[in-house]
Amino acid sequence: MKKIEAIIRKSKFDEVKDALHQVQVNFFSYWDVTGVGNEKEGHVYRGVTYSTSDIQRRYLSIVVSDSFLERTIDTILKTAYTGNVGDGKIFVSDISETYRIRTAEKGESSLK
Amino acid sequence: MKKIEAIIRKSKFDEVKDALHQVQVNFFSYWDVTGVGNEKEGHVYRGVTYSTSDIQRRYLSIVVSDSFLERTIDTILKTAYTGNVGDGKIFVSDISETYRIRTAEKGESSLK
Amino acid sequence: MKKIEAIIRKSKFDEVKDALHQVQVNFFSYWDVTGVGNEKEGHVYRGVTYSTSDIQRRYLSIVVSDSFLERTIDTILKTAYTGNVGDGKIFVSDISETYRIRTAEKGESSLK
Amino acid sequence: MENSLFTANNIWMMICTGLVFIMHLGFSFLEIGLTRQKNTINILFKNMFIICAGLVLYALIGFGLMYPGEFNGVLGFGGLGLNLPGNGLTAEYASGGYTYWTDFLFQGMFAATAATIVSGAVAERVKLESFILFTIIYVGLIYPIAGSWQWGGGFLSEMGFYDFAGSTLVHSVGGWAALIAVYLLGPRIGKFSESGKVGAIPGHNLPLATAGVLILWLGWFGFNGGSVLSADPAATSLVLVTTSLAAAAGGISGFLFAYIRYKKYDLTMFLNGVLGGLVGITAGADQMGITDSLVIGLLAGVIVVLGVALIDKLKLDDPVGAIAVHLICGIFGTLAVGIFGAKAGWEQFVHQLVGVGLIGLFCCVSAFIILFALKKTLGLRVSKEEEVEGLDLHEHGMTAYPDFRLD
Amino acid sequence: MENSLFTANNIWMMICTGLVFIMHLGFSFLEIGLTRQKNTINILFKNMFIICAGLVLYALIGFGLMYPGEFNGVLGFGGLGLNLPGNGLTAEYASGGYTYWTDFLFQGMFAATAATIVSGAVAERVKLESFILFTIIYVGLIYPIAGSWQWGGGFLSEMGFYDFAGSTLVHSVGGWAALIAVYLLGPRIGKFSESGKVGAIPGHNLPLATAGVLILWLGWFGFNGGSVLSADPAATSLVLVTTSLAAAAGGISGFLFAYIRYKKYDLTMFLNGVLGGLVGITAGADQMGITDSLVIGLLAGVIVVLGVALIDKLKLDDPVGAIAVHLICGIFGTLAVGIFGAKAGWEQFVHQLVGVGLIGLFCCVSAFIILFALKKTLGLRVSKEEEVEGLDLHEHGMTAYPDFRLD
Amino acid sequence: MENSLFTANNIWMMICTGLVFIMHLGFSFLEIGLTRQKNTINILFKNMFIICAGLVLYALIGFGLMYPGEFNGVLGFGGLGLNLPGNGLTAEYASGGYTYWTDFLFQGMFAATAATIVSGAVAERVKLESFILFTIIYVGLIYPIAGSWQWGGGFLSEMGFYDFAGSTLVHSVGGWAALIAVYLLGPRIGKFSESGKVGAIPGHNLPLATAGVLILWLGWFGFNGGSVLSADPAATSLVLVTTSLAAAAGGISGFLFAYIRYKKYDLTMFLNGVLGGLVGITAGADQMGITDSLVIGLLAGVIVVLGVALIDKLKLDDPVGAIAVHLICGIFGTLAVGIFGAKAGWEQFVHQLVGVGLIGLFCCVSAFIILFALKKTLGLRVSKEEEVEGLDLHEHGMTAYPDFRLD
Ligand SMILES: Nc1ncnc2c1ncn2[C@@H]1O[C@H](COP(=O)(O)OP(=O)(O)O)[C@@H](O)[C@H]1O
Ligand SMILES: Nc1ncnc2c1ncn2[C@@H]1O[C@H](COP(=O)(O)OP(=O)(O)O)[C@@H](O)[C@H]1O
Ligand SMILES: Nc1ncnc2c1ncn2[C@@H]1O[C@H](COP(=O)(O)OP(=O)(O)O)[C@@H](O)[C@H]1O
Repeated sequence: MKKIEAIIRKSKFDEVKDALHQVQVNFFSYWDVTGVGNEKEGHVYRGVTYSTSDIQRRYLSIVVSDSFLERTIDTILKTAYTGNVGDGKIFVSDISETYRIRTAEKGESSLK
Repeated sequence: MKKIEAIIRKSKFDEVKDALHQVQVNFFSYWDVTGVGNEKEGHVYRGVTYSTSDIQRRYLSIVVSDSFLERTIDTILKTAYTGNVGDGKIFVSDISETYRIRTAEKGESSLK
Repeated sequence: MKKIEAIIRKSKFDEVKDALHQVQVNFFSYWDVTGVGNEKEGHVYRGVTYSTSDIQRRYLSIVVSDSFLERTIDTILKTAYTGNVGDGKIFVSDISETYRIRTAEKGESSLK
Repeated sequence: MENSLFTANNIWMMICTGLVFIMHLGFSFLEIGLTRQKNTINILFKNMFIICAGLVLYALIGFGLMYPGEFNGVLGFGGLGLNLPGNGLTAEYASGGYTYWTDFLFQGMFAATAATIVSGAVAERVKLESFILFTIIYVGLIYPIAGSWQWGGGFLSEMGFYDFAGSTLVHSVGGWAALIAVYLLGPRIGKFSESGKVGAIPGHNLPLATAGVLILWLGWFGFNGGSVLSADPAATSLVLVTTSLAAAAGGISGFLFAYIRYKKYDLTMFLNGVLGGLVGITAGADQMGITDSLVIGLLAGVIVVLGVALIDKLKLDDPVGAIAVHLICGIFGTLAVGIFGAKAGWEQFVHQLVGVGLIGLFCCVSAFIILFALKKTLGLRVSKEEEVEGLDLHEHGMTAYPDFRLD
Repeated sequence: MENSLFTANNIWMMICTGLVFIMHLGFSFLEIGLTRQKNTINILFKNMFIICAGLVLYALIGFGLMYPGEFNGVLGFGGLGLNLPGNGLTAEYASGGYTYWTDFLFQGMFAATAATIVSGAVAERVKLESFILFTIIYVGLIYPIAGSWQWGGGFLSEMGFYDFAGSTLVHSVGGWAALIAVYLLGPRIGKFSESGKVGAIPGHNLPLATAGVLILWLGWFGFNGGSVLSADPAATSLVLVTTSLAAAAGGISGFLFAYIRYKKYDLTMFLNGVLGGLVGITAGADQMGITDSLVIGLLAGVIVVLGVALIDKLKLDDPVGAIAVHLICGIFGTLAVGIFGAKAGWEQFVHQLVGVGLIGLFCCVSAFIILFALKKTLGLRVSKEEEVEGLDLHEHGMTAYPDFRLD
Repeated sequence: MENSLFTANNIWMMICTGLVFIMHLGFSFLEIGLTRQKNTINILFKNMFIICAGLVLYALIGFGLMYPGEFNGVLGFGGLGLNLPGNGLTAEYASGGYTYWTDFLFQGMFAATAATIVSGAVAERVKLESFILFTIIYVGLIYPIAGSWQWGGGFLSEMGFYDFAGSTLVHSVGGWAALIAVYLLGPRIGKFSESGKVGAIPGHNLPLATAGVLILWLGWFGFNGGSVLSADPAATSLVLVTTSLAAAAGGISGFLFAYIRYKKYDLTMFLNGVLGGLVGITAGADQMGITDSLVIGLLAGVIVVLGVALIDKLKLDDPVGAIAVHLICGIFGTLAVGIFGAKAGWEQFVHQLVGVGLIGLFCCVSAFIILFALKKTLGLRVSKEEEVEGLDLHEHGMTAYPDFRLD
């Protein structure tokens, strides 16, 4: 099983979520993070203009069985894309075990 | 060393935390996330009733030495349980190295 | 590639961030979490004094190529340090693949 | 008239002026509370603009347009700026009710309200510059002209139309423009799904929305209480009672009716019910008895719930419910003067109907012309990208709670 | 009386009515600020309900119960609804202080306050329907009957009991019910650990709580200032001064005393101190001199800090400190009339004691009967699951800040 | 004078007192809104302290210092505490404008304002105890002495200086101390980078900051309207109009000028512009015509934007813009009395200049002495660690939104 962590634009979230549902990826968790990267955002506050690379992003954590890996990544790559600096990243890592608390099921079946 | 990520009901958090303390798991971090899953929650807003599967969850990230793995998982499985859809998940993955910043200790001793 | 997760004092964040920039670690994501650990914080509320080990921390998630690992950890160990209980932890784990959404690049090049 | 009575009257009118002023805080809270966080700065900016520009415009031209003195009943102009009449500071000016300055300021505070109503309805997608231009024209010209027909002594008042404090002249004037604007703008992304399902786009701060409603209720003491145009104890105190009872009844029937329909205690419908009751009583606040006010409030509470559902069904997207509250309840309240209370009667009802219709026609046509012209030139709506990312960052380079952190 | 003085008096009373009204915003802010976010909608809903239902009930029966005219001194009824007396709109009605309508509305705003006090104490665990029923009975019947004993000209006023603006008749009436309710409800989960340790359950918005206290202080200008029942310059201005100085002194002694005890500058105790001072001065606001007010405030600030600790020690869980503020300081303020100021004296003190005791007995017994009956039928308390997950989602299907995001 | 006029006047003055009181809520909202969340409790605590201690101190010594009766024009003392004169409650006391009690309370509410201004400027780094001591001395002694020179009938008023409601006597008195304090304290960590670049430290709650400005605007109705010292219809209503138009014009020019400079619609500059307009009109609110007020407002809006930039350039760190708003616009407003309106003229201008200079000298010197002494003893500034972690946790053991959660 794999964990896919995707850091995307907040404004792309709804699209990504809908697209994931299309490919039967119906389970994940997300939260908002601040991303530091290449993109800069212009601000003004009480007469000081400044630009910051600390930009709001949404962080998706999706644990999938190996067979779902590719479609999940493809879907995110496609729908989170704008082509502008700041589209975000996807990180993949291994998960050694998973449990569903409700049933105490282990392994792939706990992800369905 | 292992990282245990548990996504649980917010309402179960206090119980889980107390139970973890019982089994000497005294160190972890947590934050709130939105979970997308099987459970649905009914809402109403300005005359529109809707149900959403975006539900508030609490995300626990616990890094333990291997010998603590089992009891931690057992404890969570037991105390986060209600039996209803939406009890959450536990994910286990490997941690290759850990440091305690205060002492620059490495490895298992940094987790005590 | 490695994922470095650092849980540090909020008050140390600006220093850590600046120092990371010094060593060319310009990309990461962060968010605020509650940490449970050794440190205790004194509070008072409506006449009840209490101390809690639930303390606000900042969580940094930094994915780097292996060659950056050491300097990133060293920098954090140095700048997040105060010597008092509660300085936080660093966890290192493996990342099997990374993508840059904007370019669909894979692997190390997606981290630059 | 004795100086002391003149002084007392003028005090009351100044207090009412202050109360109507603070309604702008109420509207601001209500609007930001019911909308998403990413557009909060934009809404606050619009509201600050409305109150500031509204007052200045009313001083420059609005007051002269609305109270032109002797005129043909349709369009007159008393002159640019504020021209203190010889007796403007004496009891002669307005039967001892207030001075010329008080008169201007009280009316000026009203003027801005009409634009505020629109502001809520177009929130989260309107282009700031276009809204600013619309506000200038609508508050500077349309509102005072409509007002002159009745309160300026124009043809509607000649005819026998009655609108005590502005169910039609303020609330519907704003409400019609809101309707046109919402129609021309189209719904926010996500409000109606492709399959036609109505979505909910919850706001970000219901405590502030609730505070807004309580502040508006207080403000209505001045809005209606000041419309007595003196501190006459019998009239003012009656008006405060009818206003409060209608608000209370509206809230109760609003939440109960929503409970029956949706099986939940919906706070937002409670709030809308209160506002519906307030708008509904406004046209006849001085003509109603206790039972009348309660009935008007109860009906308004139900109407507002149905109205919100209707607007949704028409695929119009009104984030704060301005059309249901201000337009629909405004019409209901105006007609209610012909149905309940001291003026009830068939003839009065017809007058009310004519007034509602003519004002509606004038407002719709002029709002359409202004907004359509803006749509074809500057554009009315922000880009899709800006809408999704939020107007705050794009237009203002600022977010509403930049340093907010969780503990 | 001249019309101009009548008008001025009535203006003052209408303003005071508005100020008492806005206290409901103050209470709402205070209550939600000191409680957890997951119950915010529920508290706002209850507060909106209280003010709306309170006014309607007071119009239907409360006013008639509280001011029955000639009666036996214990229970009378002036009739259903509002019945404008012949002279109700003239200076004759109330020695020129106000009209009948103003009278009703001012008193109606007071009525709702008693229930609001309870609302804070039972927050975060009370069942909405049960609270609604309790409110209806308590505000509709109990409060006006208790009020009639003193302000309606009943036996307490005959005896010589003195309660200027309601330390007992409003604050304690609410406070006693809060005490009974808190006792019957039991503490929130987590407030007292099994080992008996007192836990802290911090609220979610202290800025709004602070705003609430400042708004309440302003509202008290109307609460106490209006209780003069005319705009008499000497009396009203004295009352505003004693009220403000007691509030100020209460805040200072509250925070200092808390600092001594807890070694921290506790904002919540500062706020409670201010409220304690306000409640404490209320019974004798027109009878006190400058020094008296300062002393009453200073004592109230200390009392409130001790009171909060005492309630905790008794294992009673009062999330916002309503019992310490309204009941304990209300009793203290009422007794203070016999100790400080113009009426000080042993005899007066005894009268005060009797008044406090009888009202307390009546309120406790009736609150107990109502609440116990509700407990045995509908149930008073939400399920454990609902309490843990929050009342907002369960009863209202809505959260307080649905779209709140971090920047 | 007839009793009815006396009553009406006194009502107006009491209302104005309430309005000035609620300015403290406005200031609190503004200050916390524009500062970081981690210092919110601290700022609220300071504000609560200021209003409470301000009132008590003013009762104990301030009122006697500020209005000593006959005195040498520089320093007098009317006696400790409040000593009701024989005619204090009659129309004789103040030409029928108000009673002695109203007088005290109205002036007392003003007194606290000066310290509040400082509070904003020193926010996020000042040591609580030091600030408390500073407040006690500055509000207890310096403010009333400066006030006595003009409003107490001292040498400035003899000379012909004019300051209607306190552009200098309140706002600059606060502003000068803010300047000295900011200078002695040094900037917050992060405000100016080592390379000298000016950083932005955004606040945490702009909706509350905006609400604060609207509440302050409302409060200014009392601040300026009450400075007429009676309810004279002509004067009070003019003052409300000039005040509102200057505020509106200030907001508009503020945001437009900021837009030209920074290419963004900066809400914070809109807010500062409104406040600049309000402070600017305050010295001559009763002397200006419509055009004068608009011009003063427009200029103040520009001045405030330039002022904020100037303070930044001087490497002074004023988190809420208090110096630009209260000091710079206060000076401008005072001088404007010699340039615009009924009193315009070279001689008046010189008087204004002298008044500004002397008050400035006195305030700077005394603020410097107090603050420097505090710096050398208790210390003015919190430790670096405390500043970084936030004053709330360290001084108060409490955070502002402890239970805030995201949905
Ligand atoms: N190495 C990394 N570790 C963690 N998060 C990262 C990393 N690199 C980028 N991010 C996240 O991705 C976001 C987008 O990256 P950015 O460099 O701005 O754009 P792009 O990927 O298009 O070059 C950043 O704001 C940050 O949240
Ligand atoms: N594959 C996944 N990756 C990440 N989080 C998940 C995943 N599956 C479930 N979750 C989290 O677990 C929560 C509970 O899951 P849900 O499907 O509602 O209930 P159950 O586990 O009882 O079937 C979800 O809201 C989500 O936060
Ligand atoms: N095993 C762990 N898993 C996850 N987070 C941890 C773990 N141990 C510590 N932390 C985080 O590190 C923070 C600091 O740890 P603490 O024990 O207080 O201090 P120290 O590391 O100096 O002994 C904690 O608040 C918590 O957020």
